[in-house]
Amino acid sequence: RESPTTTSGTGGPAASAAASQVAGPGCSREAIGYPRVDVKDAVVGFSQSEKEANPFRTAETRSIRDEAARLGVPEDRLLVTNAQSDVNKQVGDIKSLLDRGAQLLIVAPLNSDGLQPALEAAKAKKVPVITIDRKVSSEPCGDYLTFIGSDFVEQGKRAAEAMVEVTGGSGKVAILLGASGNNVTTDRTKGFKDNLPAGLEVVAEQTGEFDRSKGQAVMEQLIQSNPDITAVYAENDEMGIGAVTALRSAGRSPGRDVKVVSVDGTRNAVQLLADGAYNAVIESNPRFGPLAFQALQDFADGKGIPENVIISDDRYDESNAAAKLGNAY
Amino acid sequence: MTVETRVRRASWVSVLQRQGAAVALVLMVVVAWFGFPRFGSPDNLRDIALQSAFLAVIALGMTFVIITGGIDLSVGSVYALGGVLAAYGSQWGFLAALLLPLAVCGAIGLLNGLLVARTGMAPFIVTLATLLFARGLLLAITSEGATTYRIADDSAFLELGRGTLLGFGYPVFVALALCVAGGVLLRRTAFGQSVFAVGGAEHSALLMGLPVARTKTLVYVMSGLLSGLAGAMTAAYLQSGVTVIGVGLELDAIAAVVIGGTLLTGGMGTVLGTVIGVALRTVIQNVINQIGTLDSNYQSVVSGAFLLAVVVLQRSPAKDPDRR
Amino acid sequence: MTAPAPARFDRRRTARWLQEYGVYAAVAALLLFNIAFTANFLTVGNFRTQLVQAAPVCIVALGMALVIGTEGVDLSVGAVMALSAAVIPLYLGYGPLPAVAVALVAGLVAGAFNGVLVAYLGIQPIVATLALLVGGRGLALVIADGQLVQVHDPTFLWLGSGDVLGVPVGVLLAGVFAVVVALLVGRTTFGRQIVAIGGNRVASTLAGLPVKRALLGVYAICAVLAAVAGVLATARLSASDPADVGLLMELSAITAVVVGGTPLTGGRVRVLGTVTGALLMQLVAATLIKHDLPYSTAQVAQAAIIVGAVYAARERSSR
Amino acid sequence: MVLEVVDVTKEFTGVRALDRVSFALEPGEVHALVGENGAGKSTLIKVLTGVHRPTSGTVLHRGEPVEFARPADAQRAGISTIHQEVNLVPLMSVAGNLFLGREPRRFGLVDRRRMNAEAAEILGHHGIREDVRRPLGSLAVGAQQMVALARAVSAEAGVVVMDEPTSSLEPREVETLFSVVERLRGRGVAVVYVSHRMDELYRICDRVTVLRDGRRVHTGPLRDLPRIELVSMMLGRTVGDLREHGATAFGDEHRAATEPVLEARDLTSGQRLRGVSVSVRPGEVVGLAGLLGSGRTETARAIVGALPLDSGTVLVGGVEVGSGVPGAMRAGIGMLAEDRKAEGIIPNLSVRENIVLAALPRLSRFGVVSRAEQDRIVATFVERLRIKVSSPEQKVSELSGGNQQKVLLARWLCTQPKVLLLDEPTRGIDVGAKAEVQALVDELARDGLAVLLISSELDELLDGADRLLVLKDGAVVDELVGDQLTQDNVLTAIAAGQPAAEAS
Ligand SMILES: Nc1ncnc2c1ncn2[C@@H]1O[C@H](COP(=O)(O)OP(=O)(O)OP(=O)(O)O)[C@@H](O)[C@H]1O
Ligand SMILES: Nc1ncnc2c1ncn2[C@@H]1O[C@H](COP(=O)(O)OP(=O)(O)OP(=O)(O)O)[C@@H](O)[C@H]1O
Ligand SMILES: [Mg+2]
Ligand SMILES: [Mg+2]
Repeated sequence: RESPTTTSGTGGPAASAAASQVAGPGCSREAIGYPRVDVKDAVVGFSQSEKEANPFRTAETRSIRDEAARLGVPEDRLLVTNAQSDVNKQVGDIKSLLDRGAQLLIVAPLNSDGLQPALEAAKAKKVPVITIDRKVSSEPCGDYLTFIGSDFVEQGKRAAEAMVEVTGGSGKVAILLGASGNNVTTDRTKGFKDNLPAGLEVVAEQTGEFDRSKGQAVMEQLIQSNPDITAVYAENDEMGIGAVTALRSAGRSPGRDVKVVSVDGTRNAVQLLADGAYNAVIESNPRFGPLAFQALQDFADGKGIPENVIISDDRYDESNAAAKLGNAY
Repeated sequence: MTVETRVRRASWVSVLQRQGAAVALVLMVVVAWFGFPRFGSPDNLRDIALQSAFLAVIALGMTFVIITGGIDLSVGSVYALGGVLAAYGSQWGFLAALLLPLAVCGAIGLLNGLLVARTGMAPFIVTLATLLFARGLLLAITSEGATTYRIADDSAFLELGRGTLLGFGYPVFVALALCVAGGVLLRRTAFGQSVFAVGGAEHSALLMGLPVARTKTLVYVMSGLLSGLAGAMTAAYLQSGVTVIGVGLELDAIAAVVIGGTLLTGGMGTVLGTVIGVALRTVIQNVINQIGTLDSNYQSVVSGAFLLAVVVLQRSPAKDPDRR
Repeated sequence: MTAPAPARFDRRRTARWLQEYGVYAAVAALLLFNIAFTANFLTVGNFRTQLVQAAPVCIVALGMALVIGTEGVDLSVGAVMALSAAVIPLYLGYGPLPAVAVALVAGLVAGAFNGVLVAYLGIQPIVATLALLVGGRGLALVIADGQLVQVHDPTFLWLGSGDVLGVPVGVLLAGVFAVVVALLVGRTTFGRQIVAIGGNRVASTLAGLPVKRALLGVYAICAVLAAVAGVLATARLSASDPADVGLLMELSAITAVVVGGTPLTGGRVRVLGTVTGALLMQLVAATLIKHDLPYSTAQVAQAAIIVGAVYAARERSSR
Repeated sequence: MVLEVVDVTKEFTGVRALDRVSFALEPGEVHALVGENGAGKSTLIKVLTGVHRPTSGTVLHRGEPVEFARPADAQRAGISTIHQEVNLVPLMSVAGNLFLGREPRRFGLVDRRRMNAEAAEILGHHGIREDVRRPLGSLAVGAQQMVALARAVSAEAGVVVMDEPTSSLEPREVETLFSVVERLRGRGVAVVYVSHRMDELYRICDRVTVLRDGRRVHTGPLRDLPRIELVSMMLGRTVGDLREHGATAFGDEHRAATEPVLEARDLTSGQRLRGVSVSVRPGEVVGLAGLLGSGRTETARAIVGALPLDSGTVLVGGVEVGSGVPGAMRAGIGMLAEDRKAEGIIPNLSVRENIVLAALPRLSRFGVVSRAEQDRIVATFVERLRIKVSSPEQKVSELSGGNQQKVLLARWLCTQPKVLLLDEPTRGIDVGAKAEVQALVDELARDGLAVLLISSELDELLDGADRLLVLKDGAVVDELVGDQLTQDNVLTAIAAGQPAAEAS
């Protein structure tokens, strides 16, 4: 009965997809017997997963801080930790947030699995936990309150659709994968490949580890060995930008002879899109602050909270890039 | 060269040098205790102990390896692999969950040991290769990291990571027991003596008829086993075989061992020092969290500065070959 | 002489030959394999790509080889690359030359820091440089405010994408540095002193060699070379990315050096071997990508190749 | 025969160190193994003890052919060895070294208390009264050698092999060693004894085997063999050639200048040097005598700037020398270090590079070294010191101990020093080479070099030095000149033992 489950399997966002936006009555405070804690008077803990060294994480943390400030949570009552990409440290971080008196928790999990002990510690103290950006494979409305974030499989699917639009449905695609062992990588790959029409053939799948220079290096290799590549799907913007640089130095013109589609919505990528060197960017929205605090307040007010709150992701393409540049993070 | 200069230093300086890590640990704890009200809370202390336990088990193996003059860079990958294998094995019950990782990780340790001891290749490079190898193996059995094996809620194996005694998690006791056993092994057995001898003067040890190759092989096997065990306990604690853990862990382990006063060139070191080194690292991390407002980028700067401060503080004249 | 002697002698000769020329043979074998089995391998563009990608590792590995020759190791090279990348955008406003100069000075300072720790405070190299590995990248991120910064200065970008007589700038620089380092090691007092210090530090001290100064110099050179690699990587990426530039570079560089036949125990520096080692690792990576092998297989293959190459090139003890 | 080798050949790459050597050892005999440096003595011993595997030939143990795959095998067969270089673990305690591999146990665990007590007792028998918990490396070389001896004989062995055991021992310890050898003989243990010191051989050995260039040239009883004949067999020269020389190769007194070139005043460093003053004039050989640990080496190290001083000055030609070894070198001081392996040779470098190492800055323009210049100098010294090498590019670690010593001497001579400090320059050197080195020292002094000579062999000091300083406990206790240079005077001075300054 202890069968392995893939993170993209039943527990993952794939199952819940966009439809779960409003799933039944939801999880309410009375149902699980948690105390009422008003956001404004609470000590709020935020556990960030990795260094704020990329635009997504920077925007994510800023969004939480900004919203807290807007709601009037004093600076010293918002506790922030950073797990520096270490799952064990994140477990410790969350426990230490609880020790320091956090009454509400917002967690950006480093990984879908592995936070179980921390979530249980929160549960024992009746502290509601909202996970953002990445869904954990634990019990919603038990181990944690709700998940707010994007649906990565959906993002992959939308990228595939964008790819069909910009290529006309035929060509040879190279995929720049994210870091191995990361469920974002898995989901964005699955969503993309499952929705690719037969005319678009995947000729290479290599990891660029979500890193611009690795993406560039891999693309340089691929364009040499597969000169007939007509499109690139990068699982984040950074690798996409790296690919653009690689294509340019190989004498190709990205955006025209080789189409580039990626996921994220960073300013640099959207700028390239506006400049015509890029073809589409599927947004992965990092602005969780308002939704997260809203959910916590709703919970305090006794409302039912849905199991998944799917944040709406925008899409940038040639037509709207210039106009929406200000939106990109 | 060793004793010569040491004799000449004022005694408190030499205490500071030899016990640098312990002094730093005490200082840290005292400052944190009074500086941060939550630091001394039982919950926090238990967390610190638990957080230290996993690293302590790995660093214990690393201590033996380093005393023989070697190094084991593969521990981080092997640790992750051990966790995945334990979670995978847990579907066949407790024993499988424990033995599968131990067998595979022990085999990787054996591979390290044989390559180092029998071919004379540098440990740094051998274990660098097995670092890649173990990571590759891990990815291969998890379909490139896409599959995460979870341990069922009712599995007895979970207890190993999550059970508590007097509020402290089982891993703490496992780590303590292993460290005591390791200390005895190192100090009070013939094997331990040959570990020191191999690291202090390998050629002499050979001429004295010690089983040099076997000693070397065994320490790598130990390191592999302990890393695998730490991985298994972590899997039990996290309730799943997380694929992304253990990256860069080898450096943490090495730093802890060295901070604990073990000579990287071999021949000298203690298990107690390693335990102190591990505790110091966890406490520092905990304090950084307590401060709370530190930008995540500053955190590594602070860690680096601490590391530096401790090694400079306890810089033993034995390590300066020019001071004769 | 007894009967089996000739056979034994032959094997010993093969072993010697492998030790001396193993890396070169491995590179040749891999080239042949690719020519036979990899599509579009024999093109100018492809070779160019391989050389361009190998150049930063090669430059760092040259410095690393010197450090390893003194029986040391420098784990901080990746962090130094990040530091050098981080300062570039801050000074690019004054022009590309000052920006590059400041980046190199940053490397020099980092190297001097390592050198003082190792030479004057007697801290073991691996720990001394570990401190900078842990803290240095954080510092770089603090300097850069944690952000990737796009670089637009065309003169600066020329370093990453330009050519001199058809040779990419980075490749040219790597070549020049290789020659300079080879001359340094083989022909200068400083070079011979480095090797002597690595061979027997006590004896070198007693022979009146300026041991501390030489060590300081070696770590400084290594860090400056790492800074050069950081500049090149930044120019090639057209962005300063302190979070990722040079990540795990220390391991790549050490691997290149050791695969190239320089023993980690010091006392010997093989410059051409180091360059070839860097090329070998580059070719391995390229081959694995070009054949679209999954990451797991790629890692295992790399592990096997490292072990194989070092096994062939190891020093045998005669008994 | 307890141990026998038949027709053993051992080749290293390019060198045939042993060429069909046969050698047999009877129970209860002390068998001398002699030969020039590089004759193959150590190699033969290493074949006997499982360190090297012979290229061809067989080793027989109690009549049975054996193959020792590693030293442990030989030890298990009851062969224990004291190797030429001290082979113990410096960072480990003295007691730990003594019992390494056969620690006393209690409940399966090492019984430290018993181990320390027994170690103290055993070492006491050998005249070592140091704290056995100290790291071995903190003992003087001689004491370490005694620990190695104690270790070798405290094992239940049928054969004890000693490769130059006395080279770093003082007379009293040599006596201890001899009594140990006597006891072994009494117990029927066979002893292989390698030494370059003829007196010792004739005192304790029963039979002798002479090796020359890797071949056995003679085996037979020692007592009736005239000394000069033995030497002639070793060197391969006729007896007539050798007659002219005395015990050492030093000539008469030197004519020294009046003004000292080296003046060291009041050198003080902790308890080890307590106000030592030394001066040496150009053309003079000043000897330093004293027991082991009396501070002779420290004096030399202090002069050359390798020992941190609490106080004291060193002047060369009236000018204070710069700091550290480079400073002393610039002033024209060179020191031949005592421990060849640890402090002298750079093992991975060639003979050429080892010779020119210290002189490199002088041989280079703008930091670039001139190869032709190097080759010229190296050729000169290889010839002048008769260094036995297959080529200047041979690795120095492949040379025999004596030849390594000559390489180091060459290293200092090519810096053209004004003052040369020689710490045990003839330790471990064969009779032939020893005479050469001694003659060389003589010649150098004649050419106007100031030489400070440290030696544990009293004969060497008495013959070689023009003036002798006797050290005890880090202080000068007496100064002997001219007719005063006799063995009795030195021993009396050591026995009396008041520092000169206080005595007067
Ligand atoms: N490991 C080695 N590799 C190459 N040559 C070696 C090696 N060991 C010894 N030799 C050579 O073998 C020969 C014999 O050396 P060995 O050490 O046996 O001389 P020895 O008689 O002990 O001299 P000494 O009196 O100086 O100790 C020498 O020419 C030496 O250069
Ligand atoms: N590493 C050391 N630590 C502490 N004391 C030492 C050390 N080495 C030597 N000593 C002490 O210093 C003194 C002099 O040392 P040393 O034995 O080198 O003198 P020496 O007269 O040159 O003897 P020799 O050259 O015959 O070995 C002795 O009292 C000795 O015990
Ligand atoms: Mg010998
Ligand atoms: Mg001495």
